[in-house]
Amino acid sequence: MQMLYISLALFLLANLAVGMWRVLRGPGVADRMLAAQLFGTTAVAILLLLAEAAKSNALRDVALVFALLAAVTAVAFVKRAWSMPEARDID
Amino acid sequence: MEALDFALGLFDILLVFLVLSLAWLVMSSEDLFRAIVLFVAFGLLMALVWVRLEAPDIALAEAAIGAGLTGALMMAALDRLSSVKPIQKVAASAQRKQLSLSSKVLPLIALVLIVLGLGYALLSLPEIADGLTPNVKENMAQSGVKNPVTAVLLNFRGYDTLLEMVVLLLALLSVWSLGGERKLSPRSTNPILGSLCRVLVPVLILVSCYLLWVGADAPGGAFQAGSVLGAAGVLLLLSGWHVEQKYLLWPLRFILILGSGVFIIMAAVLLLIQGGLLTYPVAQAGWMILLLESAATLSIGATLAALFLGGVPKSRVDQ
Amino acid sequence: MNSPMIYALLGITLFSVGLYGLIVREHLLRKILALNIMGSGIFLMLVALGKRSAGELPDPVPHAMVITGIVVAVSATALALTLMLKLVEASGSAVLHDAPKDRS
Amino acid sequence: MSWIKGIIPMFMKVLVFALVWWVMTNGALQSWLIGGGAIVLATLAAKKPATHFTIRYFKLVMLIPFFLKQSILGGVDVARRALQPSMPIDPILVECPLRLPPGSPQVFMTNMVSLLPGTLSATLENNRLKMHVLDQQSSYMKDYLLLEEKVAELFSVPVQNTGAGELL
Amino acid sequence: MNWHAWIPLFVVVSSLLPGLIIFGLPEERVGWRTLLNLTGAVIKLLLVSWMIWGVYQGDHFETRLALLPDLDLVLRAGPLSLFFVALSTILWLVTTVYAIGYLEGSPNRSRFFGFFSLCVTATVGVALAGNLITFLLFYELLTLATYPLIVHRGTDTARRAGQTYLRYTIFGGALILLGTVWLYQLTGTLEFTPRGFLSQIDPQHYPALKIIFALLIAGLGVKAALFPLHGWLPQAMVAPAPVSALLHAVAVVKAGAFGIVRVIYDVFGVEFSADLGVTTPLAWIAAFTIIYGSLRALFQDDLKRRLAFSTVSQVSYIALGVAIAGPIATIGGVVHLVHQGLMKITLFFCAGNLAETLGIHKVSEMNGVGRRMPWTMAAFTIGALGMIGAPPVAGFISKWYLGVGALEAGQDWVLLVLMGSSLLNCAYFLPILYSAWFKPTPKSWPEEHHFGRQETAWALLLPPLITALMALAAGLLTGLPFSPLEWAKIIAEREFYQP
Amino acid sequence: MGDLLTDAHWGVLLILLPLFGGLCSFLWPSAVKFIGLATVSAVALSVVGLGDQLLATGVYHHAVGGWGAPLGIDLYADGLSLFMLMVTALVGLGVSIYALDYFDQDEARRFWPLWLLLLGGLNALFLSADIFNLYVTLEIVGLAGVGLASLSGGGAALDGAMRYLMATLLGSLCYLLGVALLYHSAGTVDIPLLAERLESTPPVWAALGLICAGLALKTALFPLHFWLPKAHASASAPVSALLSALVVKASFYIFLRLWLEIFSVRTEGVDDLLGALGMAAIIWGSLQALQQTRLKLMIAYSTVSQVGYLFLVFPLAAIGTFSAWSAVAYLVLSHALAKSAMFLVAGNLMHFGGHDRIADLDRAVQRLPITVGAFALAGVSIMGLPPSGGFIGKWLLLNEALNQGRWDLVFVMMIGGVLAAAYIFKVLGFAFTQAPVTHEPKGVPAVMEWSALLLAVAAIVVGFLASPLMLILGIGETVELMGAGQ
Amino acid sequence: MIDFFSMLFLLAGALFFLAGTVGLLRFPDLYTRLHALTKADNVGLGLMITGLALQAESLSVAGKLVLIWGLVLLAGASVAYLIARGALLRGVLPWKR
Repeated sequence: MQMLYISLALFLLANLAVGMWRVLRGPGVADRMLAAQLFGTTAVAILLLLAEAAKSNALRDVALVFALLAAVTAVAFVKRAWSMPEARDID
Repeated sequence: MEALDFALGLFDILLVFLVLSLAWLVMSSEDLFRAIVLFVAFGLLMALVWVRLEAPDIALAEAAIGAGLTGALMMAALDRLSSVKPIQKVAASAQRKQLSLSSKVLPLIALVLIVLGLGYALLSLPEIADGLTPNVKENMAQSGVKNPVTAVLLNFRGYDTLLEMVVLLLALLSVWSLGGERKLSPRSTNPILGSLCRVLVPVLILVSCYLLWVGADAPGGAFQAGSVLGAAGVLLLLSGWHVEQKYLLWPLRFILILGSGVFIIMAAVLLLIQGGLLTYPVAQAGWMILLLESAATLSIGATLAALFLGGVPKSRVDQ
Repeated sequence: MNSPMIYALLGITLFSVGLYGLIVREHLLRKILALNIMGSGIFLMLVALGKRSAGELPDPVPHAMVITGIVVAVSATALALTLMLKLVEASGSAVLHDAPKDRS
Repeated sequence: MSWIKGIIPMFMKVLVFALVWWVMTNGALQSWLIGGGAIVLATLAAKKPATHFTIRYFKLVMLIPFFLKQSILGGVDVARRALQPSMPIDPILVECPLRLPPGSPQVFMTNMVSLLPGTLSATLENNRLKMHVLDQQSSYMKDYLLLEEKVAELFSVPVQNTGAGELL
Repeated sequence: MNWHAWIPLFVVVSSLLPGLIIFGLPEERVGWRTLLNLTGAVIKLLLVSWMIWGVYQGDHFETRLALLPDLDLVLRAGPLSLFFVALSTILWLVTTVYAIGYLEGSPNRSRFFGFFSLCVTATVGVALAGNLITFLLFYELLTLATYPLIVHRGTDTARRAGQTYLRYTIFGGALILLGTVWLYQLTGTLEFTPRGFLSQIDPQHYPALKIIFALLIAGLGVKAALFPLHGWLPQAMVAPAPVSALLHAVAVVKAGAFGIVRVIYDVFGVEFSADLGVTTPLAWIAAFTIIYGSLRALFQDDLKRRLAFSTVSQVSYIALGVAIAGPIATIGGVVHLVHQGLMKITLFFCAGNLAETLGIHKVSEMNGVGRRMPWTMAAFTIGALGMIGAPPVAGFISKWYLGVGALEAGQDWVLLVLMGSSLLNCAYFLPILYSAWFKPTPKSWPEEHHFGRQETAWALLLPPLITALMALAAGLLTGLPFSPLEWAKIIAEREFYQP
Repeated sequence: MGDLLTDAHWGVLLILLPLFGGLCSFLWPSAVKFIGLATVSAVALSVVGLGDQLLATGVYHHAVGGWGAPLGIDLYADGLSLFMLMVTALVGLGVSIYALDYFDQDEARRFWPLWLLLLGGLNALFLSADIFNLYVTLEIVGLAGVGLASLSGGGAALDGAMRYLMATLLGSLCYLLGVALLYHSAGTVDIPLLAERLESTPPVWAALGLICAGLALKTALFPLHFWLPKAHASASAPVSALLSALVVKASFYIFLRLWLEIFSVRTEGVDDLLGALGMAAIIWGSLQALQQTRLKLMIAYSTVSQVGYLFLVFPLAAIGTFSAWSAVAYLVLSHALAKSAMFLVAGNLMHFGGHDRIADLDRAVQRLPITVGAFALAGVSIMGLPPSGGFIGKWLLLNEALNQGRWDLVFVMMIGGVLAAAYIFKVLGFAFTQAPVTHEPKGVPAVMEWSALLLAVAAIVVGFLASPLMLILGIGETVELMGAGQ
Repeated sequence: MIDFFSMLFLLAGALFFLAGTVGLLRFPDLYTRLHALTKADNVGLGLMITGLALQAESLSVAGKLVLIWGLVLLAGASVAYLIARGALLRGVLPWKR
């Protein structure tokens, strides 16, 4: 099982690396933000996998905090950062 | 076992590559928002790095701050920046032209040299070094807690933490001394946001308390708890939070200084009783540390939320 | 080379990348980001090298240093951001100009 | 008897938070010293919504299988569309009247819609919900109406029959 | 309590304290200011007299305060110190009286008299300094205290003159500082010692010592107005007349000249300096300055400017006297310290009187002024004749001893210089005297003020008369025990004949 | 009673008192002035207490938490610490008194908490024997400095504060990286233990470079001074005084302390580089000061040049004598006093005339004789003219430079002094002109004039106190270390 | 047996994550990408959590996993709504075939 956890974690990390393309590409701010949200969810999964691999409760706490804080960032984005016109940053 | 190590090694290398390229992209992005989002992602991955380095305490703090609060802070700043000056992009591209080749290439060479030099220095460090691990282990029994990181933070090097609390307060004082009051934003009319906050805020508070409690025995502690509490505050501020003006004067200030204040008073009392700065009696160390941590959590949370607001808070309803 | 060392090297590279950004990039927000990246790099190095201990546990002292460091970094960042906003309000530019400007 | 009506939701909140605490602390006994205070704080922080609805907890439990099924279907649906080389999507923005009263029922409904296969709620205004639909050929409306009824049952409110016909 | 250990300090404080109090006095408290000034001056005079009497009997006056771990602040009353202290003290009293009269009704008098007192304090400190660092301390203080006096009038020319003065003196101060530190580095002491404290030094340091000598002399030469460092002095004559008197006769120029004497006598030692071969170049420079100053004076129409260049020339007699490195020439040089002071202060007082009373600033306006202001011009005449070196005025004594000393030291060329300079002195002073006394009086003066029946105010008239009389007395009564000449002889003896 | 006084934990009090005062003043804004002045006075008294204690017992040593190095943090005070604490208390007291009348109630509410916390941070810094703890104190000092620098508001102040913030954060980070390297090289952050354990290895060299660079940036050593002039010139007067007199010195103190105890034997070449930068700073700073048209900018550039003098000690101290170190300590003291006085003077002039354009200062200069007197006296010390503290420092330094045949240093010091005279008299000259330009005069409170004068007089008076001050400076082990390089 | 099921769940979860990422990259506009994010990833996480919960050493650990999932779900749905609403308000037009 250990091997599976680690391999899956690796797979998810690779997944995340691919998702970075969306952050870079945009085109809108919201698209980038979406990708960041994806990162958050993926990171929670990776953390839980690593936690299970290490039988570490602390890592689950990290995942919990992650899950909560990702929402805070997103709300901050919606409420604050997204006030500029969408056409602003088309590369 | 070999395969496992190989997979972990691959994981490490991919993670290092990702973190590094994120950092580079943050620096090279012309678009500010893109840089910020990349930075948030950078924080996320840093938390994973901490996990890989067997530093769950830091991973918790990074998860709350690096991946959460800093991003929120930056986005809020960007928002206000663009409200002052709507066309950031023009200014940015205008500056791009001014940057000559030499002003970019020379620092780049310097960068490579620094990396090489420091890398050489690192590689010439001894392979195995215990640092202070044996000293910490030896004295854990007298520290009053079971989590070595908490023992270092609140007991062995508690004086540093006292001063760090002052640093935190100073950052806020400096922000406030910049002048300008910030009115609390009006209550959001968005029902979805409202209900999200209604759920998240209590959970954040619970998690904060949990981290505070668990810090004595396992990863967690005042700083992580405070950061999560701060996140709750930020969420409340974002969703519109009505606080009466009278609470924003000295009750708020009281909470803000509670952490450093209790620390200082505790230090002074222990100086009188034990004859040493922050010298806890072994039997009482546990609850004293918990008391300090509780006060610190409240202060950290309040300070971070107030920092997010970025000015002296003012109730929306004034007379 | 073991994995802590890789992370330590990552740490100094982050430090340098941040330094590069701090020097080359002009917008203050990016300078603030650069400082944060530099800080992360240092923290990383501090902790990664703490994993060299012979025992099963990594050195907790750097961990403690870094935790306070992270909280201080965020507060300094908040201060820097607020200062930047105030500066932009006052001068209309998020770039520090070196040209002598007589603002009386 | 009205005070009991006020107590029950409070009691439920405490119960839920206690459960969360228990889960987080792995049931450590000493933790309740702080846990008690934490739960009180959390309960205080959990603000009451503007209008109160009685939740039928039994219905809530019964909703779980439905929800799980729907969300898995939704996941499968979107995964299929994403992974197929032809990428069979035909999105459209539709606006439906919500037959639920404002407040928790509408919020609950809105969030659930996003987890249904092929729909994503986008704007909730004046009792109308704007949805983004991934494939206009799919039978999203049926799921929508079914969900609406289930939510109405959960909050024990009637489905107001206002202009539902205009869509069908 | 040993009073002797404190008297030198009291001498310094006796003008410092009134000065500081005067700064705080409101402008209109004329009475208090005058009282403070005069009290200070009189107390200083009494203390100095006590010391003179004491030293004459072989007493030892020395104040020693720790400045640095191995370096003290030393104020010591030796014959040479007292010689200069006595001059400044007496002339301060006289000049104060004159200044009170001169500045009556003009603005910023508190400031003026405050700095005036500080200036004297610094001068007395320079005189009493018992080692080089103490000397340096007061020497720099003198610079700082004089600057406000030079720019006192606040006009653009005054400020420019002040800046020139500072440029020269700060630079000079830096040179002295460098020389002093270096010297301290080589010897580990800076204590003024008769016949110098360097003769035991390792010969390998001789080149360094030469440079140190050059540094010190150059630094002092700025204030002593040695060519080519004299440029500030003629410009500084824009200052009010009492200041010019102070600069030229009492404080600044004298401090420089006195410093040269100190360095050659008590740091290097005359014989050692001569062995080192540094005195001859100094003598040449001094000689050149004498001629050059006289020549420049010849072509000045502005009276004070002419007097200023005359100072450039006259002060170099002092340097010349000590640089000749013989006992008799030494007497001539040292005694000229006092003689030149008495004569030059007289001349500046008179020039001031002319300017204040009649508005005369130029030589060409002086026709017949002797009949309008006979007393003033009488004093002026005594001063001028003294400068020329005509007996029986004091200047004659100086020149006599210088000439004889030069012959004795085998430096015959000095006689030529002396003669040439005297001739030039005649050339620029005699025409003034001629036109003042013998040319017809013009119908009106440029800007005439009337002072009742006197030719001018008492406070303005008395000081030049007193100083002129003193200059005369110094020439006539050379044999009296406390005459300048006698003291100069004591000083020279100490340098040359004591073991 | 005597025992009580010598046994009391003055060192700890010096840290806790101002921090507590800072918190109180934040909590009770209406009483800030009272709390502030009381705290600063109490701190000054505690410094006296600590001095008394040190004279009796040698060094002060306190293991925080009872753990002791390497696990815990040690507080440590010797002559050098005491000296710096004294400088801080003196300047702090002067500036505090000045600030009583300078700030209106609203500004005072913001000023005092920041200043008291800054004071606490400075004291903690001077008392620390732990390089990580020093980092934390540096952060306190830096952030408080930024807060103070931005206090006066307005574009220029914000611009200056921003530069300062960037510089101080960057400096801290470099320092921290150095600390990290040292910790991992020696397994401790305690200074005495580091001194025992460190060897000349690449990581130690890297740490030396980073720490030096970071601290040089914070100390504004040329060419890393770019942030200083604007930051110091645009802040309000008492703040400029504190920043120039104390904050810059704090990082220099760490520099000095680490150099003395950790790096001294491992540094061929670095010391000459520092010396060269110091020389460049003197010349460049003075020339810049000479060109400024604004008084405060001129004073700020003067700080750049005066900082240069401090760094001349490093090439000289390679051979290691007490007099070189005491020279630099003396320069720190006299510059702190003189420079704070100068900035306060600038504050008075601006208060009076509303501007600080040097060319138009004449009327203000004439109407404020006490203020101008203060400027002149402070100037004497800055120029290094006798009799003043600056002169003694310069004398000792020159002496040492000549002793080692460092003519380059001698030459630069001479030039620096002359240039300093040039820019100071550029201002002083106005005291004597009849000004055609009139200002709308606003009366300057006597407290503001006299506190500036007192600081300036102190800068002169310390010129006569060399012996007792050297005695203080010589307390403790540092002396041995100072002489040990021989 | 448990291992087998949890492995199944985990692999399925990973597949959904992959689908989510592919969707994020391939889908043509913001709204469609939101679909991918809210549904595929949440289901992926849910499946993974189920797989891990099967392995959990105690009920409370499983409970914590479920709690995390619940929070992610709630946040995901709410954030998706907020973003979609924001985009509509700012006039971002949906892509049409």
